[in-house]
Amino acid sequence: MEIKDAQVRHEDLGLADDDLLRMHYYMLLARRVDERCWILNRQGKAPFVISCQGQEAAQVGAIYGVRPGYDYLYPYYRDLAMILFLGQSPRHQFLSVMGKREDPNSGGRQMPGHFSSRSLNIVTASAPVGVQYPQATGTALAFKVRGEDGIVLVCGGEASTSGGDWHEAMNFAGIHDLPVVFLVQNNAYAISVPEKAQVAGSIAKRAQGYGFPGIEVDGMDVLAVYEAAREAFERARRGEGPTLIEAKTYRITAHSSDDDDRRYREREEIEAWRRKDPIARFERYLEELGVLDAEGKEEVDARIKAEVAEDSRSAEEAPPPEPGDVFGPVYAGR
Amino acid sequence: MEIKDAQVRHEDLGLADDDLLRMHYYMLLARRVDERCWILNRQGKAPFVISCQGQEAAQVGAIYGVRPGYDYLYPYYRDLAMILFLGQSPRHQFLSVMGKREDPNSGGRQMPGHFSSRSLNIVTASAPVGVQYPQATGTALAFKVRGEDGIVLVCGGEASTSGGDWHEAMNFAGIHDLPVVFLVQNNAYAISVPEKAQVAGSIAKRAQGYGFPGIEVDGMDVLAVYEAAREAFERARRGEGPTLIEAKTYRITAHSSDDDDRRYREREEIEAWRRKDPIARFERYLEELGVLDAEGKEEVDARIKAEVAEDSRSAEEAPPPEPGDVFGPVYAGR
Amino acid sequence: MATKSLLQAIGEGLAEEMRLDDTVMVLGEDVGRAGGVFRVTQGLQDEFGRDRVMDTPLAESLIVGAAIGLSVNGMRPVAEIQFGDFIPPAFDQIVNEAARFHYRSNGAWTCPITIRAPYGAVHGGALYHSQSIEAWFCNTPGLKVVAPTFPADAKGMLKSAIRDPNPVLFLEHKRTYRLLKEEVPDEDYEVPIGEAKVHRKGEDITVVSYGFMLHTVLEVAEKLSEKHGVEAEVVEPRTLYPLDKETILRSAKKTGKALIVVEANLTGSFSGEISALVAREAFEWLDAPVMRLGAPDVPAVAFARPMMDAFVPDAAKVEKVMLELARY
Amino acid sequence: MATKSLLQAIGEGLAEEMRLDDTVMVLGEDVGRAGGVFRVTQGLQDEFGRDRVMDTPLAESLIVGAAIGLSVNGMRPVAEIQFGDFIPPAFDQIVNEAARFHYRSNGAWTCPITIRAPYGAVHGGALYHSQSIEAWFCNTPGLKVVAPTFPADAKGMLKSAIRDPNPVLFLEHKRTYRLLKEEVPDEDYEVPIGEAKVHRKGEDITVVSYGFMLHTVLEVAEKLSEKHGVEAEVVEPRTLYPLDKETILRSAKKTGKALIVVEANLTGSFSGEISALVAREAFEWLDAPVMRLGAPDVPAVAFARPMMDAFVPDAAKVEKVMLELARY
Ligand SMILES: Cc1ncc(C[n+]2csc(CCOP(=O)(O)OP(=O)(O)O)c2C)c(N)n1
Ligand SMILES: Cc1ncc(C[n+]2csc(CCOP(=O)(O)OP(=O)(O)O)c2C)c(N)n1
Ligand SMILES: [Mg+2]
Ligand SMILES: [Mg+2]
Repeated sequence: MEIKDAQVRHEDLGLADDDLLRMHYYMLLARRVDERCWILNRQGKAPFVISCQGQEAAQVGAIYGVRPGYDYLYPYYRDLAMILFLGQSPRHQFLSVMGKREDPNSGGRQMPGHFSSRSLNIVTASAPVGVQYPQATGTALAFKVRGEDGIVLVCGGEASTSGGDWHEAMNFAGIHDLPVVFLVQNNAYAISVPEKAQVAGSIAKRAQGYGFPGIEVDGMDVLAVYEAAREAFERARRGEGPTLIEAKTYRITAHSSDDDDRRYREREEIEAWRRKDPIARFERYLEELGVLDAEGKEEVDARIKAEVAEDSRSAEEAPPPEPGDVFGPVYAGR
Repeated sequence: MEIKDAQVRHEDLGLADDDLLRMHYYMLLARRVDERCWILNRQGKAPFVISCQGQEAAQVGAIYGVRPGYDYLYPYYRDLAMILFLGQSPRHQFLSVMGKREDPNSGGRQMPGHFSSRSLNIVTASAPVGVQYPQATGTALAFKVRGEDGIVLVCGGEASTSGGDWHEAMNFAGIHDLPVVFLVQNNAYAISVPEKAQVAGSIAKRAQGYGFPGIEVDGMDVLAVYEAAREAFERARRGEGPTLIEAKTYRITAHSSDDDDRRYREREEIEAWRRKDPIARFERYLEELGVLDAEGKEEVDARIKAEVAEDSRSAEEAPPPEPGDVFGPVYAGR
Repeated sequence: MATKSLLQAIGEGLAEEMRLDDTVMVLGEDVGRAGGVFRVTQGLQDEFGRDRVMDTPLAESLIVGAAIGLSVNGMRPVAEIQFGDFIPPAFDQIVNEAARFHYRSNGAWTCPITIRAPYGAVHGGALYHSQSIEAWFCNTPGLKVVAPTFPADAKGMLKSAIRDPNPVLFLEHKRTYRLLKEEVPDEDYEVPIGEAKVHRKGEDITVVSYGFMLHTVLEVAEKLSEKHGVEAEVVEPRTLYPLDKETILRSAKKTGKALIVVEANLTGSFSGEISALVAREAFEWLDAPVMRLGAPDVPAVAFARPMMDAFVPDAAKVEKVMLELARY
Repeated sequence: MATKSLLQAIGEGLAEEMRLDDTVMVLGEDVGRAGGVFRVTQGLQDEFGRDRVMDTPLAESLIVGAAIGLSVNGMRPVAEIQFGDFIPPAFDQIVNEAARFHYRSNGAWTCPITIRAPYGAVHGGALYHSQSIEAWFCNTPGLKVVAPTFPADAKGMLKSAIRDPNPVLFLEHKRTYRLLKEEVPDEDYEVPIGEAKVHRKGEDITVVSYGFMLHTVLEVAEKLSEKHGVEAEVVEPRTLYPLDKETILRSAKKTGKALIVVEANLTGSFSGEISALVAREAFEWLDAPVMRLGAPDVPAVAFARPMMDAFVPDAAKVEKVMLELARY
């Protein structure tokens, strides 16, 4: 990211300094919440953690153009930064990783990372990879049928494109010019399986075959992702149909707290990617721009850390579900 | 098909006059067998017919480069011309449409068009559209793992690309450079659903996204299909991986004997396509080439018709299955 | 009140719900201009347009998945699976997704979709246009599975299904589509999900059945009454899941003898659940073992007529077992 | 003879079969360098190479479909589905394809594939890493479904499955992977598919169970013997489909009392079939109703521990029902 270019880009994109700071805030918040989850895991308080680390730029860049509670998000399990941006609090996340009764996603039923919020239009997510794509096209179709300008953002990792659901959804979205944006966060691994054993050709290039644009973007560059996503949303709102965005990024942590990634990847590779950390990179940029200096950075980080510590503490104190909670609600009443 | 060009092509392709006559024979044989099936249907002897009419050039052009009993074919229900070429007789087809015990595909268990022959490497086909594609990649993988030069040809209509199985197979074939050729016979309809409501973008173009060639070819031109398929087979045998061929063709009959296509398409459209009939077109070409004159045409047609009549008669006399046949064979013995 | 076939009753149910509620829409393969391969949706696209009666690509996971997504965003979709045999690609979207939306979100999200699927053996349908698919879906809390047999029930239950905030799998036996006509109310009405129906009162044996087999059972019941004085009580669950246990148990306790007749491959079919229920809850009342009759454990119905006829239990087989039970 | 865990026994079974037969190969997600998420396939890729131990894309229909295609062309693939909960996308390839190859081709084609799938509740697994999936597959003639619980059985049955010319779904309860070790023979041996095993002789009641629940049942059986002098005969089907009816019936007739304990959601689970079998065939011998115990009819196990513990029947619940049956 050359400052000169970036500055022009950032102005071109119509982003004010405040926008940049907001983007930075959510990226950093997500990182700190995520880190805290691993601590809770090591402390034996959170049985399972799955991370967003490394993907914060892709997530914040994309979600920034979404209208909370109007547009719909079909997130995947790493989309913590998006969820925080839309309005869930760190406390919500901690309630979820510790399986508390107040967990807003599922009341302690689902694993962490299976986000849900009816009021924020975050559609309840599950574990089977890829199922969200056909659903997202249906939600987009509803907007189209009613002539509304809502859009749908649907996310997954690169391996979520390997299953049939992704393809069926891409085809359907293309046929009906649906207002849906497919964001594939290609973080180079599916648990242990590297991209080359997962994806033939190129994900981004596949969009052409369905008759709509596919864009490969540097997923470590929040402004680049913002730009691609904003264009895609505008296109969708104009009724011109779907866009596929492949954000090239990297999974910095192991797949999850159950995974030992030393079995399948080199430490050097991770270190090399750590040097491209999207948050540090954006901070350098903000610093050079003069929008956020070292002091400001510390200030915001301190504020975030305090918020995170407080939310974690308060979530820890929250009660677990009752055994009887298991019995419902299985069916909705009429 | 300009004669000059065609002649050059035909020689370039290394096809002798005999090859051309053989191609013509199988196209016409398939047509006549198919027509006979409809008569049996009208006579109440065949409860169900599904046709190859209009697609004979695509089928014969493609299968001509396959080594029977060595390479594998995963056919779809319209691939009668391929099946006849590989070695099933018209009688076999009639046994199948009349649900006779000797039906070589299934012993009267399956609907007609669900081809199978262990000795000819025609893998038992079923009705769920698209399931053949992942299977075909597995069969191709076995060749690759053993270092053999066998190839797999797998077929379907354009709607068979809409389901997830097609995509999963394309991706897997691309990742491992499998010796498999995907032949999509795009005949413009899936029962009543026209191509534009079925396929976004272009089927042929999708192959690029998986990193291997995709070719759109005139499916009414047997030599064009032959050329594309032969190249694809050679590529596969050289270990260079898969090819997708989209043969543009047209379904001349209704979807099946259960379908009334007046509900959803214009008679004029069919008439326009009938004028592009692949057999008549190839015959004009052969005539202009001097390979097959009017007399020769009549002779071969008469021979085919006699064969068809005889096989139909003999199949009619064949016994139906016994009720007890229903009970097995459910499991193979060790 | 006019008489209608099952097929007509379902088609009318759809049309009426679409007239009453703008959010109701139909999607599936060939449901548009062609009006469906069985003509259930005939005329709907003309009346409601292409947006509300939509031909989808040949992709069952997409059909159900899109229906889920539509329901999430204010619509009440009715998805058609052309043949029950082709529902497996949608299995994940049905059992892992639609059925779980409510529970997994702790009640925040609902998934009001209806999935229509014709099932069952027909002549010429062969292995892949004939299967009884209900057992695949009757171990899935969160999903409702209904299988009405008669026209008036089907229309009323379709309305209930569409208005239900939960996903409902609506099974239609193909061989019953045009089998008979009966009076179907003209006014708007619902037949509730979860209630069985006693078709015929009797003191001697209880027979539980649905779909095409129910017709055979009812026919045989009349014959047994005339020929042998055996009075069979015939119970149709109408909803398979969740099951109306009370009605079945009340009858089984009364007669002390129960038989379940299904068209599915017997082993592992839903008949086992019904049998287990009766054997457990009505044990003290039973004068005979709970019996079952179904198709043999072979993949499915064959194309050739002699094999098909040997597969589906016919009146003779049903009569034999009913008599065996009555005489036990 | 060394003692081994279920996980080790299965891993060794795979390695031995691959050594014995060049056509045996393993494919699935993360089975290669990572050795599987449960480490069952650890070391296999090092020994047999990438061609025979292949990481597939995340595509279950492809995994099973490719396995079918491999088997058609001379190979004996063992496909791993990472979690049973993710088998639905492969449902079509399993029930409509693999299971039908032999019958639909009138015996011309066989489909010798093995599909391994870990299933069952574990702490922290939550709704989608916990399901009991067997009911989905036990109404499918042409398929075999096995669910061994103990290490030596598992290894011997895996060998049988791989050598079987039919498709075999091989279920492994995750919670039993490392639960205990037992002696596992060093020499090549098979445990036949289709044979149940009597784990404990007893005269008072018969309990049929498998998977993690079997361990609970065996534990409770000992306790009942000591505390109450109740002797339970415990039968493990090992193969669910086709079921070894004789062994189950022999025991039920002997004790006159039968209970089936499963971890699946009770209604519509395979326990219904076993119950129906006993209620029908052992009726004259029964002194009590055939009882069943399973998980409540709610989607699946929850993440939070209190809910998980309320879901899976625990020793107290099992004991209560076993005693109720014994005292009936
Ligand atoms: C249908 C299905 N199969 C397998 C799994 C197990 N699984 C969970 S995450 C994962 C890898 C996903 O990789 P990717 O889509 O690249 O996302 P990432 O975790 O890298 O962000 C697998 C195999 C699953 N959840 N769903
Ligand atoms: C999975 C599945 N869904 C639906 C069907 C019903 N069906 C049979 S053929 C067909 C249309 C197929 O169209 P296409 O692939 O273009 O082949 P064509 O018949 O045009 O040659 C449909 C919908 C099926 N057989 N399988
Ligand atoms: Mg990834
Ligand atoms: Mg077509």
